[in-house]
Amino acid sequence: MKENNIEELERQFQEKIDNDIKIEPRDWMPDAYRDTLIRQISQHAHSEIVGMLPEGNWITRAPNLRRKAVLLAKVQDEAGHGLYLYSAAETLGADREETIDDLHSGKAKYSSIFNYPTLSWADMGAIGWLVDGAAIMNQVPLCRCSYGPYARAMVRVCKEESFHQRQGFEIMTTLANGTPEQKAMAQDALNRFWWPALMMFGPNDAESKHTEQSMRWKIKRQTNDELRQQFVDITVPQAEMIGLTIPDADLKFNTETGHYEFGEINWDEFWQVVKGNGPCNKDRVDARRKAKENGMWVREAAAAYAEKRANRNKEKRA
Amino acid sequence: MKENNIEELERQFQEKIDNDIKIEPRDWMPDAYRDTLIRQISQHAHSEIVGMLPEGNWITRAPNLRRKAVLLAKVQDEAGHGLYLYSAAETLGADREETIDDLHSGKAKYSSIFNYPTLSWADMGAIGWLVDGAAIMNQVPLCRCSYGPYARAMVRVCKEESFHQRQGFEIMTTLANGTPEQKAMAQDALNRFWWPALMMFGPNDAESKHTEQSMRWKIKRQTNDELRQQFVDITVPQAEMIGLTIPDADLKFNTETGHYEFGEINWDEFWQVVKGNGPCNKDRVDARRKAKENGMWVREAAAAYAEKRANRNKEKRA
Amino acid sequence: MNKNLFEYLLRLGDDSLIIGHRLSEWCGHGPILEEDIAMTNMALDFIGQATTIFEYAAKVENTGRDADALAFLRYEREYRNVLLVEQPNEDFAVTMVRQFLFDAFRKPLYEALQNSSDTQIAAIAEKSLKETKYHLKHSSEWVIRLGDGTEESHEKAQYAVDTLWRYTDELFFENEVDAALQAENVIPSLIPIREEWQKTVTDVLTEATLSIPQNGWKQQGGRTGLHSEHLGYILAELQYMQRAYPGMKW
Amino acid sequence: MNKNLFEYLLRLGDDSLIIGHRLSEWCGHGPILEEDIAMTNMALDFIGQATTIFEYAAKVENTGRDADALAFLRYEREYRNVLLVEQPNEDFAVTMVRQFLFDAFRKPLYEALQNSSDTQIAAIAEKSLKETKYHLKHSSEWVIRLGDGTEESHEKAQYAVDTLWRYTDELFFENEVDAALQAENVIPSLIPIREEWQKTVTDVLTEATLSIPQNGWKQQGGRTGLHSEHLGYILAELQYMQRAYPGMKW
Repeated sequence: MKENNIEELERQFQEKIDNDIKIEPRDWMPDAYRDTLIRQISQHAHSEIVGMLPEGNWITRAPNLRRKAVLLAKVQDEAGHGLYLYSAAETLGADREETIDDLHSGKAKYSSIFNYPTLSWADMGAIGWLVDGAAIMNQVPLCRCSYGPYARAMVRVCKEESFHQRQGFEIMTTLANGTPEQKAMAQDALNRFWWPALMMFGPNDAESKHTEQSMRWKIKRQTNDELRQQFVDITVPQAEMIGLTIPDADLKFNTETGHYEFGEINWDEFWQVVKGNGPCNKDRVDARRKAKENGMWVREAAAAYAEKRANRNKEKRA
Repeated sequence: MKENNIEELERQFQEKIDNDIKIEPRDWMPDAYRDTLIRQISQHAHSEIVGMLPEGNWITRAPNLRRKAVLLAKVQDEAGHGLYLYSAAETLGADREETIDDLHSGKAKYSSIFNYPTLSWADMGAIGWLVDGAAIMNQVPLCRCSYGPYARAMVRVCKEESFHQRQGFEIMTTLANGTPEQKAMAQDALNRFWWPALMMFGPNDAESKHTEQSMRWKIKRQTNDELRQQFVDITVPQAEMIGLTIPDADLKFNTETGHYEFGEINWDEFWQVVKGNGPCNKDRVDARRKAKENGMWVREAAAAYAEKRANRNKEKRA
Repeated sequence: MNKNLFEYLLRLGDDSLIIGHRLSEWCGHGPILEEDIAMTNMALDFIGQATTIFEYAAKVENTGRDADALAFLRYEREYRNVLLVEQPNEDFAVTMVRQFLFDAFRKPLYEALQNSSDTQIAAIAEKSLKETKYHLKHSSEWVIRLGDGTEESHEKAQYAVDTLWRYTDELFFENEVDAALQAENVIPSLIPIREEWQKTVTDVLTEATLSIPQNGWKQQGGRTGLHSEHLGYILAELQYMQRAYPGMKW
Repeated sequence: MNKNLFEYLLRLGDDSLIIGHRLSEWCGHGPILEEDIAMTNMALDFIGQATTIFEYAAKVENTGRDADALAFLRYEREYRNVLLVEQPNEDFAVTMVRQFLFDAFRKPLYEALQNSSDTQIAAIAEKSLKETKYHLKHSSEWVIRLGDGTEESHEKAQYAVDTLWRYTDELFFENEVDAALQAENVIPSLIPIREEWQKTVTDVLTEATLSIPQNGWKQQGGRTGLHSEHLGYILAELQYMQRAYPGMKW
């Protein structure tokens, strides 16, 4: 009887999804759906927060006032995205602090791209153009994700990300049209971020274990390889337009398919970085852990004060 | 009888001093002599150690390789002077760590000049030229100080200081003969360090409470005002030689006395800095205190290891 | 050019630029995510203020230097910010107390500058006042929370007040520049502004159960370009790109 | 010019320059006065080595750039030091372990370079070897003291070893530059040098009661100019004067 009941709930659930009716926090959902979403949303939230660090690294050294302001605004947006996303995960019953502790313990992942260092100002351009570009590619379909709060968060995030992407491309354009030093800086940033950006779409479809189920649940709406191909098709002409060279000797346009064919991704590097061996994994997690530890007394003070205040108000009312 | 005995010892002691016979650690000496010397020598040691900070501030930013090396060597010499001087104080029964704690608690003083910030590369020149110059003026007579270990330490210190003084003057000469920016930098450093350098000789003789007794004991061999006048007489022509202007509208050469007359020192500033209100007093003492606190575990480890090793050797021998 | 006006604009602009720089150092390292956002937001406001102020200063100077040249290409001795704003972040208490002491000055200053006879300054003040009020509210609340929070936070907040107090007198520095501009009603007298600052600070510190340090010898120098040893390191970072790649557009 | 030789000299010179810079940051802040002196002295040795090496490199390059231009006026991507030497000081354990891991490499390297077919390099190696032996002795002794000292110092030393281990593989980085120079007997093969390094490190860490990390994925990049985020900040300070006052003599 109970068995039957769950089956029925699952059927109704899938029916809603198939009919593009959003799942909302109070609706019944399968545990696996909930868990997958929590994992995916918190991973996304962590990426926003960890993603503040490589860009934060250039705020104090931004080359002029306008770029400094734009970069500050961008990093602030990322923190904001982190907030919405943690909230979205909370609607599924995840505890924000526990989620964050999972990041610090290495249990939870975040986008591996942020384990690469930002070594020049041009990296601010490359990150905006390529990393935010790839993120949007991943996220636009999520605006139609089956889980309501996530889908709505994504609408807002995507709007801001596409703004960031344009800003990044504008930085690259300025550099590519600048002095030889600036152009070299831009090309170097492209060289370093191109392949990691392609890796942002995750393993090839054949290797991707979650894809099928996630597609059925409409948590994911396109496969890794589809999204990666879209990214390449859009980005290569942009690079050409500003006179930069994609660092891939195998890259060529296939006139029959209308797509760019590109070289083999270094999956060994990908997995090494995922496993924690990237250039900055340790620095990134240490920085976040330290922020939490050093901020402990501040959070305690805020809590203690809030309690005192509540008590005083109670006394006043009494 | 005991009274008589002490009187006799004091007579013999003063006789030695009058005959320029050095007092050595095991010799009898009046408590006041010992205390005065401990105070003076540790103050001097502290000055060397605290004096590392304003110059250390420019090591990572020294403008070329040669200047960086010379500055490192100089600061290292200062640490070395600190070491000899703490050792000289130890011959009088002072404990090095206690002495250092007195510095951190604010009980012990150090030369107030180091409470001024080093704001440009030219300050490395000004400190060498003026501060080491004034220090030498103070210290050369101490090579004939009545207390043997101090006098001998001073011989070595003075030799190195005079090297430093020449290096400092060379920096200033280079800057004064350099571009307008460099000359301005040199003049600015002179403007900022001139008066504090004059203050290094201490209060006017009329205000100086220890002078008379110290002169009788040959711990001090010239008065503050005498030394200050010597410094001015030597330094003013040096400034003129390299085309810099002493920041003193009242400065003029008295052809009758053969001395430079100079303006009124701002004694209010002097006492404020002595009292702890100089621009960097807090930073300097904090830096030294932190070095001691952060180094605690290192010293404990060294001690623990030395003990283990001693025990192991004992076991081996047994 | 009006040298006094130019000098005064550098003071305003440098205060904003340098406190913005310090706040931005927290980016990604704040004690709570919400506070990371708030500090980054304040940094952004200050960089925005600095930009507008330097743009006007560049116009007043009229020698071809633009706002970026003023922000990035002066030597240390040419910066005019108060010492308070260049003091290191140390911890969140020092950062927030520094912010509070500064905001409590900036708010009445901008209020008064709204009536400047110089319409550009009046416009800048009016535009900046809204965000300044928010900054002051935010930093006051934190000072109260930290002071009246736990024993540990109280101690840290009191240490911050005691350490930074010596730099507050300089907020009210005046010299012939001020006298000249006051005579033209470009800027207000600092006397009522100091009174309001004193009142705000007394009220907030009292509510925060923090004690107000006795007046002692006060540090100054920033307004005449004599800084602490900290500014040199700020400039090494701030100016790096402009210095290493001279004359390029970004 | 001999491009390979020039490149190799930059590696040697940059390693010395950057580790010297890091050591010099301790100046005035060491845990014991004697150690303040020792670290400053080592910094001085390294700056001295960098000077001699860059002077020779300038001669090899022969384009008019002098040693100072090489030390102070390259862009970040042109520095060739290993990542190890640019890692932050953090605490005395990290500093000394970093020093030890580097010294244990430098000693056999200089020993071998004494036999270089390039007489200048042979002379530099011979001159530097004496101080390098002293450095290695000093840093080894500290690693042992800290490892076998108190529980706290052991933990800190082990943390330092674990953290820095990932950067040690790069000490033995070789590419076509090395192959070409090895063919001319300018530089030695790194195989026996690595063996000696391994032996020294094993012996000292064992005596220090510290465990040797398992080989994992190793970091590299410095030798080809791909650094960590730390180098940019080092350069902002290191280059400040040369960048802010271009072309001046000091």
